[in-house]
Formats: sequence, C-alpha cells, structure tokens
Amino acid sequence: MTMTVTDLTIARGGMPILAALSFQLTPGRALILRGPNGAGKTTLLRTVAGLQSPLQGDIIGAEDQIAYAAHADGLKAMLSVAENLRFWADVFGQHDDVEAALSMFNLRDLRDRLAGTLSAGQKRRLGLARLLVTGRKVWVLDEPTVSLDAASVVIFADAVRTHLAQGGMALIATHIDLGLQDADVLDVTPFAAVAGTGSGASDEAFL
Amino acid sequence: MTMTVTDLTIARGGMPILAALSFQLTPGRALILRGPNGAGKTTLLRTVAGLQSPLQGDIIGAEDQIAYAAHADGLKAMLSVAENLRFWADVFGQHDDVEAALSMFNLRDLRDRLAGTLSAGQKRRLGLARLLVTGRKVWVLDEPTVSLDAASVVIFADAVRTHLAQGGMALIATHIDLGLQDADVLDVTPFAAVAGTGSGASDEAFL
Amino acid sequence: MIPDLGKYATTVLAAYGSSLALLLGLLWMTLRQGRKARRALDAVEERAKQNG
Amino acid sequence: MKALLIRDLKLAFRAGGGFGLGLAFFLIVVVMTAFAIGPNPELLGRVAPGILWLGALLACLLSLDRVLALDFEDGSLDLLATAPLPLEAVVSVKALAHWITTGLPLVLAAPVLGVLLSLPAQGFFWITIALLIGTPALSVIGTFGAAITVGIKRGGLLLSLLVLPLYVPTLIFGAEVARRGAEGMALDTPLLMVSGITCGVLALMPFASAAVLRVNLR
Amino acid sequence: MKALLIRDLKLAFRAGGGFGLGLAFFLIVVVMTAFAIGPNPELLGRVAPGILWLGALLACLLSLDRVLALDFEDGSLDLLATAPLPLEAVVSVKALAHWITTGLPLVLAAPVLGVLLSLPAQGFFWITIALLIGTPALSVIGTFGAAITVGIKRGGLLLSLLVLPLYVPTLIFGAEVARRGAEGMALDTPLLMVSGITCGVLALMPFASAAVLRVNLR
Amino acid sequence: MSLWEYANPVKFLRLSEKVLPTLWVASIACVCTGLVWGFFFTPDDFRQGSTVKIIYIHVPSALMAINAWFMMLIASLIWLVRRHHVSALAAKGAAPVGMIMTVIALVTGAIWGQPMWGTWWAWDPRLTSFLILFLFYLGYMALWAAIEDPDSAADLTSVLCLVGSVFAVLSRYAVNFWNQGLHQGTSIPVATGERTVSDVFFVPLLIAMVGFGLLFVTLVLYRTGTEIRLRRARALMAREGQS
Ligand code: HEM
Ligand SMILES: Nc1ncnc2c1ncn2[C@@H]1O[C@H](COP(=O)(O)OP(=O)(O)OP(=O)(O)O)[C@@H](O)[C@H]1O
Ligand SMILES: Nc1ncnc2c1ncn2[C@@H]1O[C@H](COP(=O)(O)OP(=O)(O)OP(=O)(O)O)[C@@H](O)[C@H]1O
Ligand SMILES: [Mg+2]
Ligand SMILES: [Mg+2]
Repeated sequence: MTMTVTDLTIARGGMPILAALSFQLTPGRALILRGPNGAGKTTLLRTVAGLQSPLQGDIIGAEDQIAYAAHADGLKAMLSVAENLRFWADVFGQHDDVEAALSMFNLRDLRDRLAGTLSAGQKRRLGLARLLVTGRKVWVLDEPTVSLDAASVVIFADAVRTHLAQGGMALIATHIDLGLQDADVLDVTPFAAVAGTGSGASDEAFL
Repeated sequence: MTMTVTDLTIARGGMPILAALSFQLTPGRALILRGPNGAGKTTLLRTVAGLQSPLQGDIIGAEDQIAYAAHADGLKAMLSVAENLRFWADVFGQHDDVEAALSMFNLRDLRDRLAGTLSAGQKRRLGLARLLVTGRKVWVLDEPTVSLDAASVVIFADAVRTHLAQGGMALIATHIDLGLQDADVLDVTPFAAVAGTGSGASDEAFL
Repeated sequence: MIPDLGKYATTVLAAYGSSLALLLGLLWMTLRQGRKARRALDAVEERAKQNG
Repeated sequence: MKALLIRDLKLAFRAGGGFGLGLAFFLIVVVMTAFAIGPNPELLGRVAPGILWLGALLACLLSLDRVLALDFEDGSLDLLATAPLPLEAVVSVKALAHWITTGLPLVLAAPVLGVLLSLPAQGFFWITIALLIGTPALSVIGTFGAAITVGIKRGGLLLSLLVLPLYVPTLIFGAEVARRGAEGMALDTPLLMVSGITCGVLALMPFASAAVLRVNLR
Repeated sequence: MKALLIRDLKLAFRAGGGFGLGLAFFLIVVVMTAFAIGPNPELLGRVAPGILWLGALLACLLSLDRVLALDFEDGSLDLLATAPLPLEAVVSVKALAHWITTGLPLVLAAPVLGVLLSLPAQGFFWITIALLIGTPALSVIGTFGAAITVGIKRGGLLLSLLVLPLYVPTLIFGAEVARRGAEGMALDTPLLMVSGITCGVLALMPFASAAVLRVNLR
Repeated sequence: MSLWEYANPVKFLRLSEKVLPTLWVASIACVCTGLVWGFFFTPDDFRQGSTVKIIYIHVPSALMAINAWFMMLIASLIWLVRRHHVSALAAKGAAPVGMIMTVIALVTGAIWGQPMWGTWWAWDPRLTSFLILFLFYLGYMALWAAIEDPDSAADLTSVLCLVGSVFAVLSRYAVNFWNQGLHQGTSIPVATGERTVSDVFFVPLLIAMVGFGLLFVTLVLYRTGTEIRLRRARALMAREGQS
C-alpha cells in the first residue's frame, strides 16, 4: 500500500496557498513537512486526512487508513485518561490496545486522573497515545511534539519508529527536530501558490 | 527593582507540587524554567502572575509590573490583528506602541486580517506582540515559542533581548532552546514537593 | 390495626407513604454513599500502609 | 456507534454534564410563567398546554449547543470524521443521546408540572402523548441546527434563531393535541401530523445534518 | 474600561457576535407563545405583559453565557486579571455591554411586540418603563451567574438554573408593574420595588461577581 | 479546649464516630414515636377529618427544610471567614437532606391540598416560596456537582448560598405582595405561647418535630463524615500518584 499525492492544489479562505505538490509515502517511511509559519502545512494535512477537498489533484491509496492528530487533542475533560483512550479504541473497533498505549506513553500512573487535570505535556502524550489505539496505517500529525519535554519527544520518536517498522507510514508537520534521522523531509515553501493561475479556487472566478 | 521569590510552595488540585523554591530576578536578566512535563512550571508562572495564591512564601517586588502570556493567547477571532493589539494597548494605558509591535513581529502584512484566520504560528506571534504593548517590566511567559518557525524564534529572542536591554526582566518556561545564551536556567525538578510536610495545602488537613 | 381514616384514607396513606419512601430513599442513599466512601478510604489506607 | 452513545450518556451523567438540567430549566420556565402571568388558576389552566410545550421546547433548545459544539471545539469531531463511522450515524447517535438525556425526562415530568399550572384533569394524558411523539423531532431538528452553527463560538443564540422556526410545525400541532386533549375535543388530525413530522424528520434529517457538518469541518 | 466596553460592543456587532439575536429570540418567543396558546386575542391580551417579561428574561438568559465564558476560554480573562483594571470594573463593564446589546433593544422592541399580543393600549407605556428599570438588574445578576459558571464547559444550562431563581423578585415586581399598568391600576409599590432591587443589585453585585471570578481564575 | 478544634477533619471523624450511634437511635426513636402516635393514637379533626394526621409529617419537614438552608448559610459563612473544611463539607452534606425535606413538605402539602382546598396546587405565598427554596437547593447542589476542584466548589457554593439567601428573602416579600394566601397561619407562635392546635395534636407533633430535627443532625453528621472520607481518600491517592 502506497499513498500517492499528485499535482495537489489546496486553498484556505478561498485563496490557493500550495500548488503542484506531489509526493509519495511508502510503508515504513515517514515524511516530515517543513516550512515557515503560514506556509500551509496544516491545510495540507487536513486535506490529506480528507477533512477538506483539494482544488486540484488526487490523493490515492490511503482511503480509510488515516489517523489524524491536530493541535486539539479531542480529549474530554470529564473522562479519565483510560476512558478517553477506551472510547477511541471502541470507535476504531480495536479492543485490546489500551493498556499497551498507556504504557508506551508513560501514562499508567495517570490512568484514573480526569483528562482535564493534566498538564499541557501530559495531555499531549494522551493525544498521541490515541494514535496507537486507532490501528490505522497512516499517521497524519500536526506538530505532535508541542509542549513535550525531551524525554517524551524520545518516547514519541520511538513510537513512530515502531509504527514504521510494522509497515506503517507517517506524515508529520513540525518546526522542531523530532529525532527521526532517516525520515524524508519535504519543504513546502517552493510550492507556494501564485495567485491567478487557474487553480480553481473559489475566488478565482472573480479575478 | 528586583523580584524576589522566597521559600515558595505552590499547589495544584489541592496538592503541593513545588516547595521551598527561591529565586531572584534582577533588571536585565532572564530566567528560564525547565523541568519535565507535569513538574509544575505552568502553576509556578500563574502564581507569580498573581492568578493563584501560593501556599507559603512570598513574591515581592513585581506587583503590578507583570505581563503574563500563557498557552492561550487571548485573541478575538472576529477582531483584526491590529484591533486585537490596540485593545490590549488601551487596557494597559499605552497609546503609541502598536505599530512598533506589529513590525517587530513581522505582522505588518497581516494587520487587517481577522485573527481567526491566522495560522498557528501567526497567532502565536500576535500573542507575543501583545507583550510589547503592555509596557510592563516583568514578562512571564509559558512556552512562548510553541508553533513558531525558526525565523520567528529568532525574532522572539531579539524581542526578549531588547526588552532586557531596556531594564526589563523575563521569566520563561520552555522545553526547547530559545537562543537566549546568557539567561539563567532554573530546573524545578529538585523542588518537587513531598506530600504531608505541613505545607498548608487544602488536602493536607485530611492526611 | 390501621385506624379508621374515613373518606380521606387514600389521602392520608398517600401522604405518609410518599414521605416515608422519600425519607427511606434519603437514608438508603446516605448509608450507601457512606459505606462506599469508607471502603474506598480503607483500600487507599491499606495501600498506603503497605507502601510504607 | 454503541461506544459513542455510551460515551455521550456518560458525559451527560457525569458531574457538570448537564443531565437533569433540562428538567430543572423546564420547571423554572413553568414557575416563571406563573409569576409573569399571575396566580389566577383559571387563566393558567387555559395557557397550560401551550406553556408546557414552550417550556419543553426551550429546555431542548438550551441543551442543543452541547450536542456537537463541545466535540467540535476539542477536536473530537475532526477525529470522528476520520474514524470508521459514517457522519450520518454520528449525528443520529448524538440526537438519540440528546433525546435520552433531555427529551425523555421532559416527557416524564410534564404531568407533574401540569399540576403547577392547574392543567385540567383530562389534559394530562394527552400532553404526555404529544410530548412523547414530538420531542424526538425536536432533538433531530435541533441536531441539524447544531450542525449548522457548529463552527461559531457560542452560537447558542444563533442556533435558537435558526432552529425555532423549524420547530414551529411540531409546536403548533403538538400544542394543538395537548389543548384539544385538555378540552376533550377530537384530536386525530394534529396527532397524525405530529407523528408524520417526527417520522419524516427521523428519516431524512440525519443526511442533511451530516452534509452540513461536512461543510463545517472543511 | 472604555476600551473594554468598546471592544465588547464591537465584538457583539461583528458578524456572529450576537447583537440583535437577543431581539430575534424575543420576537420568536412571543410568536411561539401565540402559536402555543392559540390565537384568541382576549386571552392573549391578558397574558401579554407576562409573556413579554418572560420573553425578555429568556432572551437575556440565553445571551449570558457569552458574557464571560468566551473571554475565559481564549485566555483573555487571565490577561485582564493581570491588567491594571480591578476585576470589579471588568465585570461591571461586561454587564453594561450585555445590557446595551440585549436589554436595551428589548426595551425598545417590547411595545412593538405588544401589538402582536393585543396588549391593551394603556399597557404600552408601563411595560416599557418596567423593562427599562428591570433589565439592568437582569444583566447584573446574570453576570454574577456567568462568573460562577465560567470554568464549566457549556455551563449555559447550569447558568440558567442558578440565575433564574435570582430573577424571581425582579420578575414578579416587573410583571406586576406591567400588568397593573395594562389594567390601569395603582402601581407605586411594585415600581418602587423594581427600582430598589435594580439599585441594590447595581451597587453590590459587582463585588460578588468579582470575588467569584477570582476563585474561578485560580 | 476550643470548639474550633473539631474543625480538624480527623478529630471531627473521631467525635462523630462516638456520638453517631446514640443519635441514630434517638432520632429514629423520636421520629417513629411521633409518627406512630400521630397516626394511630390521635383523634380526627372535626373539620379536616383524618387528614390532620398529615400535619405530623408536613410541619416538621417544612420546618427542617428552612432550618437546613439556614444551617447551610451559617456553615458557608464559617467557611468563607475561617476556612474550616469541615464546615464547607457540612454544608455540602446538608443540601440533599434539606432538599428532600422540601420535597416532603411540598408533596404532603399538595396531597393535603386536594381534599382541603380542592386543588393540588395553588400559588399561595408560602407554597410558592417553598417552590423557590426547592429551586435554590437544586442550583446549589448542581453547582457542587459541576465543579471539580473541591476548594473552588466550596467557595463558589458559599457565595451562591449567601447571595441566594438574600434573594430568597426578597422573593418571600415579592410573593407575599403578589398573591394572598390560602395557607394556615403559624399555629405555634413560640413567643406568645398561644396555640391554635389542641394538646392532643400538639404533643405528638412536638415529638415528631424534635425527631425530624435529630434526624437532620444525624444525617448531616454522617454525610459530613462521608465527604471527609472521600476527601481523605482523594488526598492519599494524590500523594501516591506523586511519589
Ligand atoms: C404544597 C403545598 C404546601 C406547602 C409547600 C406548605 C408549606 C408549609 C410550610 C412552609 C409551613 C410552615 C411551618 C411554619 O411556618 O412553622 C407549613 C405549615 C402548615 N401547613 Fe402547609 N404547606 C402546603 C400545603 C398545606 C395544606 C394543603 C394544608 C392544609 C390544609 C397545610 C396545613 C399546614 C398546617 C396546619 C401547618 C402548620 C402551621 C403551623 O402550625 O405553623 N399545608 N406548611
Ligand atoms: N480565512 C482565511 N483567509 C485568508 N487566508 C487564510 C485564512 N485562513 C488561513 N489563511 C492563511 O492560510 C495560510 C496557511 O495556514 P496554515 O494553518 O495551513 O499554515 P501552517 O503551515 O500550518 O502554519 P503554522 O506553522 O503557523 O501552523 C496562512 O498564511 C493563513 O494566514
Ligand atoms: N486538578 C488536579 N488534581 C491533581 N493534580 C493536578 C490537577 N491539575 C493539575 N495537576 C497536576 O499538577 C502538575 C503540574 O501541572 P503544570 O501544568 O503546572 O505542569 P507543567 O510543568 O506546566 O507541565 P507541562 O510542561 O506539561 O506544561 C501536573 O503533574 C498535573 O498533572
Ligand atoms: Mg499549522
Ligand atoms: Mg505547562
């Protein structure tokens, strides 16, 4: 299974922001997206995850195989750590991975704590543990290591490597070093869209 | 003017988390707080900013001189970038710094954009620009460079250095390198509180 | 053994019945919560003792 | 789907989750009406079926913004959209959870509150029936409104504004059932209409809600 | 303080900010009541003052959760608490902004809606006066409720539950003024009481609200 | 030795452990005596028939409903001023008891009203103010339940209790002004000693009132103990998590 993105153009707020973007993601590989603030990384990841549709181009090979993790972790403050994970495991039809995910991200001691009382980094760890219980092949992550301390970044990198070793893939946008030495890097800056080039954005019609 | 923190004990959720913490902050100096996730950095900063009261100990010398910036930037999605800044300038009784702050953080081009349409890093830059318009001496910052790209981190470091050069001070919690070489660093890990030591936390009475 | 309540029998019995039900409900809830709390505390204290 | 339903119910029953609050609000509206209109039992009895419907409707309305907005804000909805559940199922389950936590208690409480408003004796049965048939429609239509306003911060008021006109048919026929019931008149037509509206809405609304939600997640 | 007031008003007037929504909600409640009660003008005329008050109160209530919760969620409240403004001033300004965007339009719209409900002619003047004096109290009391529930996600319903009982005296006296006005009776006592409540609440409530808010920011 | 010593939760637990058995026995005995006496061994009223037997529940519960709120008000004040945890928890424990008392008064009153006034409910001032009191209890309890941090919850509910009390009094006046009542005036004016209820009814009523009072005290002590245990378990658990 390979995810292929060809000639993609994406828009935000009616204006195209990235154009003619193509890349491939093969099992066992991670691709790191880089680019300055406002380049369009978040928009690209949302498009790949299927939350918005591209103006042009195709994303094929990863249908229903994507686990997306954004800035917001989707945690319920009034559910405990374990209950939060359990819920996502159930939604994704996985039934036995919760404990493994908890130990992987060092959340055992916190398992009965309400998610609302965690610190910023602990919340983030829980959000990442969610990835493990989805059982999905393609991880699409938006700045996953925000708020994590150095030890947790290492844990995260281990989790990604384990996932890759099992034939998974990862698409990660980040500004900081993740410690994934053998990952491919894609800088999105050169793909910045030039306005008025017939990309089919909704505002285009008025130019 | 010097801010002196003596023998501070702080609590979160009724349990003391940091104890016997003392430090000094003098004009022109920055102090960087480090410590693993959940160590209590955020709680400490909130206490220093006066949002919660310490269990024991004093924080003196910085009354009404603190500008606090947390994870949430306090931006209104429906106001433009310039309007957001203008508002905080007015609240803090400063009346002419908005333009300078905008240029400092490279926000000129975005000045009429609604804050809700900014990317994560652009929002953060705006949140930091707010510090400049407060006119306050002591900056208390919680993970200020989250989501910033490398260029923006440099801008931020410059802003802090300028602030220090003008006799300001800064207290910053972070997990990543800020590029402030001559700042003091305080690791809070050794100060982790031992429960049941008579610190006066509210749960203490029940032990 | 129940005294003659005349034409208001249902009224009086309903009043007493519902009130007693409410009181007993409150009592039962209180005792149940109390016992649960006691058990939870005992468990924690036991663990605390074991861990020294 | 079961997991989602259970989670939603759990969240509603947890402290601060809002179960029972709809009921309390219903009670409050009824009490307030008496204060506003005055203590005359004859007058109160005449407006009682209408006020009970209005109270139920408002209680429903006020809890609508919890249906989707919370999940949207903390990102759960994005994640659910990428999960192996069709969005139609998600919105249906959410509407069901809303009905169980809000509509059902209202139905059960309505007769009791009828007492406070001096509802005529024969009205009790029909107000309960009318609410039982009508409230599911309120939940489903409300979920549609919630899906439309989900991206808007504190869209509560806007949501009410959008949803209330959609509630008009249900309200008119439902209140008519209750009023005719209270006055002992024939009520087949309005009863049929309420049932018809509820069935239609149950069958079709989830598709509209899911479509709208997809737009909002974009 | 002026900056804060201006910002709040600006936000309310911007798209999606909620100005006019309270008014629309008021309108809808009144119309819905007409639907729920039935089109009998004599009956409507008798309940009109009460319904107008009820509508005003609900419209007020529904917009309350925007007063502080939005600022709490995006962190503005933390920042305002460290700004050179006493929290008492902050809550007062917020209550004022709420009144300007919700209470005032309601006062102006009430006579118009009175027509819809066949309010007797002599009632128009007094319903306006009663609302003019009473709605500031509603905003200030409501701000207190908002301050208590600010930390609670979607506390809207809980907010109603806490605030409505506190509205009782204002509502009773206010509706009494309107009703007596409509029937041409003497109304000094209730008028005096509403004014008294409003003054007392304006003077004291901000301290309670600020105290509660400090606890919630902790 | 100062009374405040029992503001220490552990001391309080030890004391309440000692007195609770006696209290349980006394309160249940009193309640049962009063009710059994009232139900089985008092004559019917010549006007109200056997319905007067309802008075043995109705009046004590109405009395305790008000007193419970009053006690919560005092406990809240103590918490706000002296910050004794026990008093905050006692207020928390008293609320459900007071609410149930209110409900009992309302229900018995409603049932009584049916034969006496020909209606379940009338917007009589006393009835109405009880309904409002019920709403206050609901709000108070919902607020306790909604807030995670116990200290914040105690602070907020205390302030609500204060503000609510002021408004409860105001509402009482408002309601009085708003509607004239059907309800009995008070028949046990403590000050004058005059009574409108004859002794046959009065003695069991008095016993029942004492019984309900004792029952309230017992329940509140017990529930406060429960709350203290929960807090203690929480504190210990948090310490475990920390070390
Ligand atoms: C839901 C309806 C009712 C409520 C909420 C209610 C509430 C109260 C309250 C609060 C008291 C006050 C006790 C005091 O001031 O010492 C009381 C006393 C009393 N109520 Fe009711 N009541 C209701 C219905 C009735 C009815 C229908 C009757 C009988 C016709 C009745 C007969 C009495 C009597 C005889 C007393 C004792 C008065 C005294 O000795 O102080 N109540 N009730
Ligand atoms: N409604 C809108 N109208 C116009 N432009 C918008 C709108 N919303 C977002 N944008 C712009 O689209 C661009 C892409 O944003 P995006 O969030 O994808 O960036 P990003 O690469 O994730 O940045 P960051 O590293 O800061 O998170 C930004 O420049 C942003 O300002
Ligand atoms: N309500 C609560 N009950 C118990 N513990 C709590 C509660 N809220 C927070 N904590 C704990 O308090 C500790 C301090 O949290 P804080 O947010 O100050 O950490 P931090 O140093 O900022 O961490 P991070 O680097 O992850 O942001 C954490 O271990 C957290 O789990
Ligand atoms: Mg981004
Ligand atoms: Mg932190």
